[in-house]
Amino acid sequence: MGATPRAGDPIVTPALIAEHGLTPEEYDRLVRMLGRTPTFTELGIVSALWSEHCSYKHSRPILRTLPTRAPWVLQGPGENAGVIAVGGGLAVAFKIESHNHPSAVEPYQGAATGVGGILRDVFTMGARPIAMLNSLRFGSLDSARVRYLFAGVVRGIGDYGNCVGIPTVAGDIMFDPAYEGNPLVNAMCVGVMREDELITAKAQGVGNTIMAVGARTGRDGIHGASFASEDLSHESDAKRPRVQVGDPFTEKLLLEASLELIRSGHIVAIQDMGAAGLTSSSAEMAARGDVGVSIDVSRMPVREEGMTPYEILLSESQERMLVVALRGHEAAVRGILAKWDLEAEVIGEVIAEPVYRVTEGSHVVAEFPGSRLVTDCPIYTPEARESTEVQRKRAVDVQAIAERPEEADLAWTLRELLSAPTIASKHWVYRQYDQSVRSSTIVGPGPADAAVIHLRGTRRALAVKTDCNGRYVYLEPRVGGQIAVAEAARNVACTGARPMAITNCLNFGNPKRPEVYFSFREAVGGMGDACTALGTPVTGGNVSFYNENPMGAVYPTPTIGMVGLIDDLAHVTRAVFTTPGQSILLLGVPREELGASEYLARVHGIVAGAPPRCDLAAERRLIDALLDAIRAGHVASAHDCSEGGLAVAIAESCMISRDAACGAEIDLTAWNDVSDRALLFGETQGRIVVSTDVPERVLEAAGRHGVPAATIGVVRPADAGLTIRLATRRLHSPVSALADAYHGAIPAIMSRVASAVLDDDLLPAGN
Amino acid sequence: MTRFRIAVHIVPRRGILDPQGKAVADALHALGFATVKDVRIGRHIVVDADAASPADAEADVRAMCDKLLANPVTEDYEIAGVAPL
Amino acid sequence: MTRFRIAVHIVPRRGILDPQGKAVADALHALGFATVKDVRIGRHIVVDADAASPADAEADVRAMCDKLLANPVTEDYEIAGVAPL
Amino acid sequence: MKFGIVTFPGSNCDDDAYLAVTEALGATAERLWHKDHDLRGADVIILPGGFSYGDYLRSGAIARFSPIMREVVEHARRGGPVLGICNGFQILCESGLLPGALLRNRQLQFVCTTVVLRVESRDTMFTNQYREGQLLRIPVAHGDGRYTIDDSGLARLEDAHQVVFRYVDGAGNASPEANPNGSLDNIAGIVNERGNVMGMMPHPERVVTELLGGRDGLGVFESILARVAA
Ligand SMILES: Nc1ncnc2c1ncn2[C@@H]1O[C@H](COP(=O)(O)OP(=O)(O)O)[C@@H](O)[C@H]1O
Ligand SMILES: [Mg+2]
Repeated sequence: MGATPRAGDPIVTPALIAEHGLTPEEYDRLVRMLGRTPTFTELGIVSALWSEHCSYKHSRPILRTLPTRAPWVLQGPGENAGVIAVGGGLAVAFKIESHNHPSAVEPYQGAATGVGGILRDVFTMGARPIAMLNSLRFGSLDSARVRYLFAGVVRGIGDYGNCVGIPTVAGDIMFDPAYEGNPLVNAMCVGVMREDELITAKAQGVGNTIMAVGARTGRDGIHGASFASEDLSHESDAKRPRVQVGDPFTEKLLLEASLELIRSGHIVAIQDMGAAGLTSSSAEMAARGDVGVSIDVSRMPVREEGMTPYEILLSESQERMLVVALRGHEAAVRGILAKWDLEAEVIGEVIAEPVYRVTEGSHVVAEFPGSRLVTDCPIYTPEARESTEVQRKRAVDVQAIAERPEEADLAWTLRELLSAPTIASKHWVYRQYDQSVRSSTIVGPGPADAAVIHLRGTRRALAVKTDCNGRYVYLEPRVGGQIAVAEAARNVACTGARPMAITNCLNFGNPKRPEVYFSFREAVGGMGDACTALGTPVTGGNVSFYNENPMGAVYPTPTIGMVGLIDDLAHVTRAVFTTPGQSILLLGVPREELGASEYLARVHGIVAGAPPRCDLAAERRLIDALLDAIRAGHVASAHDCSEGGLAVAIAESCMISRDAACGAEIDLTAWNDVSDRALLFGETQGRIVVSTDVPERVLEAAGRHGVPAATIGVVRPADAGLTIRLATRRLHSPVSALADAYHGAIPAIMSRVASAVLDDDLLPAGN
Repeated sequence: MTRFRIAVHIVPRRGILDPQGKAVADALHALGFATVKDVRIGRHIVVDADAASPADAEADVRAMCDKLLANPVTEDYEIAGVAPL
Repeated sequence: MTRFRIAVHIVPRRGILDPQGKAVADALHALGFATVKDVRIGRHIVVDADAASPADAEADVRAMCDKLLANPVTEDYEIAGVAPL
Repeated sequence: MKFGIVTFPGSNCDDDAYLAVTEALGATAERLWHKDHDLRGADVIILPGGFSYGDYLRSGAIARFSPIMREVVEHARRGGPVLGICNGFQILCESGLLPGALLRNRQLQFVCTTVVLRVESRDTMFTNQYREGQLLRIPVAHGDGRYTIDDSGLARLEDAHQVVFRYVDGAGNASPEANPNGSLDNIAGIVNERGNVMGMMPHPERVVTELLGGRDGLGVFESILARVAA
């Protein structure tokens, strides 16, 4: 019984084992599980399934601590995507995923296939994708290589989503030298379905048929999962053929065919062949259903001749699905796929015997007992220790940092911040994304703190946004993790939505380094604190370790993807001032918090100090108060304070919409106990700038919830400019100068990039 | 210095998916061109440039391919011709 | 029947703006390739097809070009090579 | 009277067109499949936006050979109305129902933004509900939208008043800055000589309710309804 070696396959040697990324202990574990030496095919399978990417071996115990339940959660972590109920029998599936490593090597295809993968995760749940988001981190745009990566990633995201026909509506982007060489590319997809259309990826029913559906399998991307589980080094360059090419056209057909298939009743389960391809999809489906499976790789439709079982099992060719069809319904499945000009082939069946078996014709090339292949993978809890360098940086007294001479003109500093690529308008990015296809985008990227998507046929809408300030997480991981969630929640609340649930993408360095593991543990803890406090459970996510190179690790970046629900279309609120004469209010209070700010990074080139405090109970009260006021119809605009602080938030509300700009007259003299620059540019949390016709009603709502609030000024026509009065100084700027700084910064930088203007199939790899 | 016209072919690397070629092959079949077995689509780039000799011209264009014209991750290139103008 | 590999160049017709060619020329200049005078970018299509003779193979591919591969409003094509496989 | 909306492999604005016609306009519509051989009694054909066949090779080049296109061409020859939006416009040019071609945007990037269109001619079955010179705010979303035609072709279009929409700035001027893709003479939409086939790059079907940012696109569908039902 059991698998026997296949003629022509390499012999399993210690060197081969090491090449597959297995430690000697892990190899011993494998031999014990099998009771014999593994075949080459088995080694490949285990190497993929026990890779960090598939097994979560360094993260699982920590992830278990996250809150995942709420009455509206229909599907928590563990499936292809999380699902929540949004009322009226409708459900929303959503998930975020990273494609950092592939994008570092080949930005266009890396980002495009990232979008493709996350789309499949959502439609395999039975949901029709209705919106895409993306969260990106790059090094400084001063570097030509970074501009090349940025341009390629944006184009790749756009081309894929545009072609499939899903609007890309929101996201967030930050630039910091910490991401140099290790860009982060996280893509999120949101889909909608009726609750009864929910389907999972659980193999069921002995005798049912396993079918491969969609594109043919080629030699591309073999070992992508283990690739994502290593540091980027010079050797990674030699691994380039692992990069896969996306085909959004086939994806669109696969999307339609899959939804038709799911609704047809001919199948019991469906799963994307994503990382580690056929191997992980089949093994995970079997483990979830607690059944055995038998797969014959010689029946797999392939693109190239002479592919070995090893290659077929580990290929990461895109746009493929694994389906469990009801026995006897195979022809019906084929018929649906054929309608969409796609193939479906029978490759195996669900069996009673508790084994995971792979054959090539009649030759067994791999066989594992039960679901132990998935459940028996090793779990590690590495040592955790905070970096002393971080402790030192956090302790820096940032108030002691002297002002630069130019700062005598506060408007100079404000413009400097508005033109910082992290803060500046991302219009250059999202004009390359189709934002309005599907005719459901009520608010696209730009004019509000989150995007708002209509749930067709209802009075409801979703608000969605991604967020994470990695600088905060770097300097104080627990607080940074809390803030990431709190900010995302504030952002959806500013559009009139109740924050419902999150998905998350944990981008970290090498977990075997104590300081990385420490930041991971703490940041996830902080994220959990905030999710509990704000009532937004975690429904899924993704872990991406090894985002580092010999120069160092990225900032720990636990990106949050938040979904909020707007009960009535009348509540949809934007961030822009619209009507001169309206009052401007600040909910929340400024504090002396300059640490970890964009101000320090941009104006002084310093990353230091403690990040702002995060009072989660206060955040919850703030959101409640704001939603009360919005639902009562009292709020004309709402915009939260994030990077760049209060002054940037006010300036943005004046001119995010360039063709409908306003001015403002602001008086902050009441806060004379806070230093000028902390008052203007400090990033104290829990603050929202609101414009309203009825300030007393908004103050009342704030008071009811115990939220400090004050009237700070009035909206003026654009030609009045922006004026902010402080105790002893005054900031004044024409609005057009602020708008030029904010809207012009990224286009000016990117117009210098040759690669930014090249055709999509013409992307150069040079610098 | 002489002016040369150098033609370069940039083609998807073998083994890498060529969705465009596949779509065109399918379309040709649908149009009745049943004898078509495979289609691969790449770029045809014509560079006019000054150089001291054909060999120099070719070397220059190779450098351009390495730096910009071809994507080494997914594409191969070949110099298809060098001719004085 | 023999299998042939036929290469076709599809090029933007002279007089039609080729922003891609221009962008690449600019990028090459920016990279220091000062000798570059002009760049034109078209498609390089390789068709593998069965035919009784090289002449037949070429005639088939011309028909494909007329019907699908080239847009007569904006593009010209030329058969760059026919070789048995 | 009935609209017929064609779905090609890769169409992705077919639902939007269907909803615009049925919900916003309140008319009847039928979905048509690219492999179909008849128009199911549709009086007006809409070729929607999207990426038919992935826009591989050239936008619209492969879709024009779909079985349904034979019927669409016949319908157009009989004087039946055909509206091509975005990818639909590209298909109409590739199939020869409209003159010219749509090439890669001049700036070589996909562009999604709301543009201002000037109605150049209200004397068509697609624009009779607008005012001459009216300015419309309608989104574009395309990578290949640069309209091109040779000089004599352009002269013929102008002489016969076949240019229906131009990209203009807020003041109504057809400036280079207002041109999102480098189209010749800021051309955003044209009709054929006979006036029954129109192609336009912007997406009128995306702006048919206030919720989605205005109703400026509805006039295209209302115009067809007014003409065909009359
Ligand atoms: N990568 C992106 N894709 C699409 N939209 C983006 C992207 N990055 C930023 N945006 C949009 O730009 C606007 C400003 O984003 P951001 O600066 O992150 O706002 P905030 O500071 O309020 O979180 C938002 O509407 C956001 O959705
Ligand atoms: Mg915000």
